[in-house]
Amino acid sequence: MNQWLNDSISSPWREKLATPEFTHSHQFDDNAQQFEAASLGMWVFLLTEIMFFGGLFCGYAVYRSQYLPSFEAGSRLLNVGFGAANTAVLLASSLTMALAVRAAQTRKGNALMIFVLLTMLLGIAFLGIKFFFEWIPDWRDGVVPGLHWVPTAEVVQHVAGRAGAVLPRVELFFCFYFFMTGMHALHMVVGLGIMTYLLLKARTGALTSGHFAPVEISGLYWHFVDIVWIFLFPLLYLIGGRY
Amino acid sequence: MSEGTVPVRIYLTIFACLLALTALTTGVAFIDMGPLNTVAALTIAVGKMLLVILFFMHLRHSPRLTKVAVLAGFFWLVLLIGLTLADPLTRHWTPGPSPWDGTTTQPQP
Amino acid sequence: MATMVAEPPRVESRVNYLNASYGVKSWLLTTDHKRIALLYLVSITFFFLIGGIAATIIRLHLISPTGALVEPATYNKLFSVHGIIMIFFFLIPSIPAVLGNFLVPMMIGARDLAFPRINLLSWYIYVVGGLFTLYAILAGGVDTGWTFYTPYSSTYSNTHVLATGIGVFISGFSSILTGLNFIVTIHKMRAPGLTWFRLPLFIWAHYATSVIQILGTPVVAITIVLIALERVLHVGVFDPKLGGDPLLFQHLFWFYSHPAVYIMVLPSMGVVSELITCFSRKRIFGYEFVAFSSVAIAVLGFLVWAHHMFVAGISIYAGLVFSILSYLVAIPSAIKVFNWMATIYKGSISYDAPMLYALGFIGLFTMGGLTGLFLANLGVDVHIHDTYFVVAHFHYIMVGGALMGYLGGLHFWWPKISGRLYPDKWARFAALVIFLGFNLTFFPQFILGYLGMPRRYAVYPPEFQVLNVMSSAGASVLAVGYAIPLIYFIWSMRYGPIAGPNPWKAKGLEWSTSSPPPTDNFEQTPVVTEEAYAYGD
Amino acid sequence: MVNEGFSSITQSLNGPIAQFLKDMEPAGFPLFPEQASTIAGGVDRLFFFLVLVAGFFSALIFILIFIFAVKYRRRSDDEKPKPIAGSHRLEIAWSVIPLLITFVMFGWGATLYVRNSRPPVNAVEVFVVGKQWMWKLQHSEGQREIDELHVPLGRPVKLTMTSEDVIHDFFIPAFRVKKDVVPGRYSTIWFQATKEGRYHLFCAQYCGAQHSAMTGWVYVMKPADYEKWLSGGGGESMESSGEKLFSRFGCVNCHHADGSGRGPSLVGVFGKPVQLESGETVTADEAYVRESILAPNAKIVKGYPAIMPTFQGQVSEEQLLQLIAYVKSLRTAERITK
Repeated sequence: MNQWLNDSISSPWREKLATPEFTHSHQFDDNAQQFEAASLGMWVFLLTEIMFFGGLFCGYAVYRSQYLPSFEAGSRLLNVGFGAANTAVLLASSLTMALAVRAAQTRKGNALMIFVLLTMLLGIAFLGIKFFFEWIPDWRDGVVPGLHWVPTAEVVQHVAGRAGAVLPRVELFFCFYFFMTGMHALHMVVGLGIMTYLLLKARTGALTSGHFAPVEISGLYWHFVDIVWIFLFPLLYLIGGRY
Repeated sequence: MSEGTVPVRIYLTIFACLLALTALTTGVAFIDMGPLNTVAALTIAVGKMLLVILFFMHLRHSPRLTKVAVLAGFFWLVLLIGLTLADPLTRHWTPGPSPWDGTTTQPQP
Repeated sequence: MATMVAEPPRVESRVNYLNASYGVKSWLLTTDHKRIALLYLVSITFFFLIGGIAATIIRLHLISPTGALVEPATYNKLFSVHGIIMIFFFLIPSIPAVLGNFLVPMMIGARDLAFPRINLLSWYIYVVGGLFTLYAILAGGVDTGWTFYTPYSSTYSNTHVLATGIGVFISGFSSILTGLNFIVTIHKMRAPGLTWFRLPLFIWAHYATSVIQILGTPVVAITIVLIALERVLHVGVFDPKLGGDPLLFQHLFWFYSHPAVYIMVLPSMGVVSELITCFSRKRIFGYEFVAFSSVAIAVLGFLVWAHHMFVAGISIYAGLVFSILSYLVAIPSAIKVFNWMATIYKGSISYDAPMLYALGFIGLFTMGGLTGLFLANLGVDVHIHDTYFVVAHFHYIMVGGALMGYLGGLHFWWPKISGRLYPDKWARFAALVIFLGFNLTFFPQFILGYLGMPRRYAVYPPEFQVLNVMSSAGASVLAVGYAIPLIYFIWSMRYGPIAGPNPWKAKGLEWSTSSPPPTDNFEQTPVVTEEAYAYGD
Repeated sequence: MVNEGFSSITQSLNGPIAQFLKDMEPAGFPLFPEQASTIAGGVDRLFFFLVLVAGFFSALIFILIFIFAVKYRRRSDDEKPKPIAGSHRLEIAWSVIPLLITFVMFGWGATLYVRNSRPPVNAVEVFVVGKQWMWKLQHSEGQREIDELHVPLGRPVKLTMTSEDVIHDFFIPAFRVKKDVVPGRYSTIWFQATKEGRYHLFCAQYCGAQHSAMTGWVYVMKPADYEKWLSGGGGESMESSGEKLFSRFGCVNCHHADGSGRGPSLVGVFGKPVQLESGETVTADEAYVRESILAPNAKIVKGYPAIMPTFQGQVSEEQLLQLIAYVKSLRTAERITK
């Protein structure tokens, strides 16, 4: 078991990480150990995040299984076009993030800054589409539970037209829609903060001197947020039956 | 991570796959397949997730420990959702009377 | 004691983590895991006092069937405060954040945890969470019980549920970060030669605990967020009027809160394994079994939560599944107890105070665990659910188990932490008082429970009075028992005799360095060449 | 079968043990609860079995600690006991034996649980509504009570319970029955009293400020006395209250007995499967009738339009129960007037 769990960074990387420009923190023995610890730490944190969103997914699964028609009716009120477009935007930001990590690994300072900036812009684009093209129209339709739940006549008619759908349970769907997309957007905002930090740090050249762990683990976080959306998109927008 | 950096070409290919899968899952949602719609949507989502985890997050080249950790995370997620659903999905199930049940109760109509 | 007070013993002049720097700032901005452990020690002792005061008033109140002291509404706030403080702000951080923080790096031969600044952050998060909860208490209290059951907490209670919820939510992240730090540290920072099967069992126990902390805590965090949203926005996630299901809350809550019991008791088991081996001078019997039983408890502990809901209206099918899973988790606990017994068999047992706590732990935990079998039983649980039987059972686990282990560990490592010895006679006396007071407090509650006295009752039928008075009498003995160590620990910091690096002649890396240890723990990185607990050599 | 065997062994023990415990009690200081229902004996038998097992292992551990503590105490400071690494055989023994014992416990408990969760069909029906902080009960014959429950001796009684606000819990220690009373749904318990007398009724789920005052008494009466008590209250039966509500809320305008109305006929529906528009089939139980009144569109009967308005907020929990009692009584067509 020792052997099995202890396979770690292979020697080419170990050499690359042993750069003179960066000195590891006092508790570590070398740069490679620090890198491994940082990476494992982020993965463990992401496990926590999985379970955090997991609670919401669990609630969603329970209510969807009980109130399928209402959840399908709610789902069909969402705009699948914007959902799909946003998925593409977020996937693109993941690509630029991956390229940013690569730029840090290959010590290309300018490329790093450009890709981080692109990632941020795509992230902002995602939030913009979400806010202006989805949440604001939702507000106009009066389908924001708690804050503004006065569904318009069309919404009511749509719900009534779906066999088995009931307005209060469609409200429950929208509760989960806003909690899940809201919590996701909150994580995006945090991600943008991290990107800003990377950008400032990258200007000093600290991230392209061999110690690219901050970029790598920020990337892990960003990709995780992307993965959450990869599941939110079909669960919220698609499986209501668009046919 | 053993081969050093991943070539840009691979990142671009993965991105193209992800976009194609997004188009596919959106398209499939417009075809009536009954319960299979849900299955298809989730299968494609899992596929996309695997692409992101394995390539963008470099899990393919990560230490075995990281892979174990990721598996553990999904295992626990399945536990949470699966065991919770075990209750609401079976609330209408009443066990039938069994031969050793004695005579104090009668079967339900 | 009087003779010792006469002359404070000579202070060792060597630089250690305590005298490396001075001033409030050197403590509040420290990243040294040992100093952070002491910050935690002070803060959890403070919260223990608050929780203890609440418990004292509760027991005094229950002397009379009509309630001797307070209004029922106040009583409800008291037991809520007692539960919330004791669980979230004392028991969960107790061993991991104090002893674990101090010892995990030392036991594996590391200079510090992997992320020292995150470690300090986790303490600040804990303090902020604690302040929110204190605010809620001072502003008028909260009356939902520590379980926050909906729809009472989300709709009907008009007390400070929100502030308390925020406090618990925040403090959860402290627990997550501690667990994260431990996992990374144990994986990545072990000294050369320290393979997995040479690790002290304390480390195995903390590893298992950390797994629960990082995978369970976020679920209760999001659940509390849902309650807060429901309270503020009046949406109906758990409100039946909108189709919400109050039982979903219970599922999500117990998904964390049942394993949370193992966050409290697993580290305690780790401590007991250290104490038993040291004070009987024997290596542990069946090392692999004790080690893996910790992991098994952590994993199986996640599969049993709905045994808290057998009468709540879950499906019969789910009841059957969760009942049999609950029985499975009994097995690793039994394995541990039997292995400890086999360890002291033919040992050379000495009765220093820590060993008394360890033996007390084994006895009380056994009783707590065995009464758990009653509650996992579908047939009997229907009657004893939500009665004093449950109260007695979980106090046997949490106080008889977790707290005894914490005190045992504190006595064992106090010489390492402070560099001083405490008066052993007083310590043994206190251990005895606590053991007797504990049993007098909680054993009558088993009988009360089977008689049918429901928990959380401010007034009760008069025929239950005798047993309640016995319980209250025990509680006062228990309170005295807890006060004694507090006094002699404080006394020993100044007047205690110098301990030396290894007063118990114990094995383990933490005893190979000086007491108190230097800031970097070891003069040079130790190299491990032997199994854990090599007492025979 | 195994459980039957256990039961018969312990049955012979249960009576004497319970009796002995009762005899031992000082006045006004009970140590063991009254056994006053057919369920109680079974639960106590299992309880005694568990006490036996738990007692045996507790005693084993305590005695071993004591013996070891004395026998292997440190006699000199340089003692070096011989290390023992472990024994797989012992480990297997003390894992498998407890596992087998717990399986017995599980099987026995599960049998009781399943058996006790199935009410007999001929039970006396009582309906319970919990609210902060009182129990409102109504017998199907119409007699109402608050915080008191009168039941006949020797006849099974089934309670159908719901809550107006938070979760409560209906707990009668002497009968060994307990169940959470959850808002928005119906939970049931049943029992058959075996001893005349007055027994505690508790709310066992924390429900707010006066939780500990949400208590009451259960009176077990001779069947004849019970009949007399029932007829004493006057009032109308739940069915006829429900019938009146049925016309007051205008249900009768659409739900004609012969099926000619805009809504489906309710005659002979209760307890039978219902075909839904969505293709599913559900059983028309209490929960279904309740949902159909409060959220009519959730389950549309096949062949009928979704035109029924919701009655959420207009009909109280008690009225719902009365309507259900009425729908239940509609076995044949002549019950519906108009």
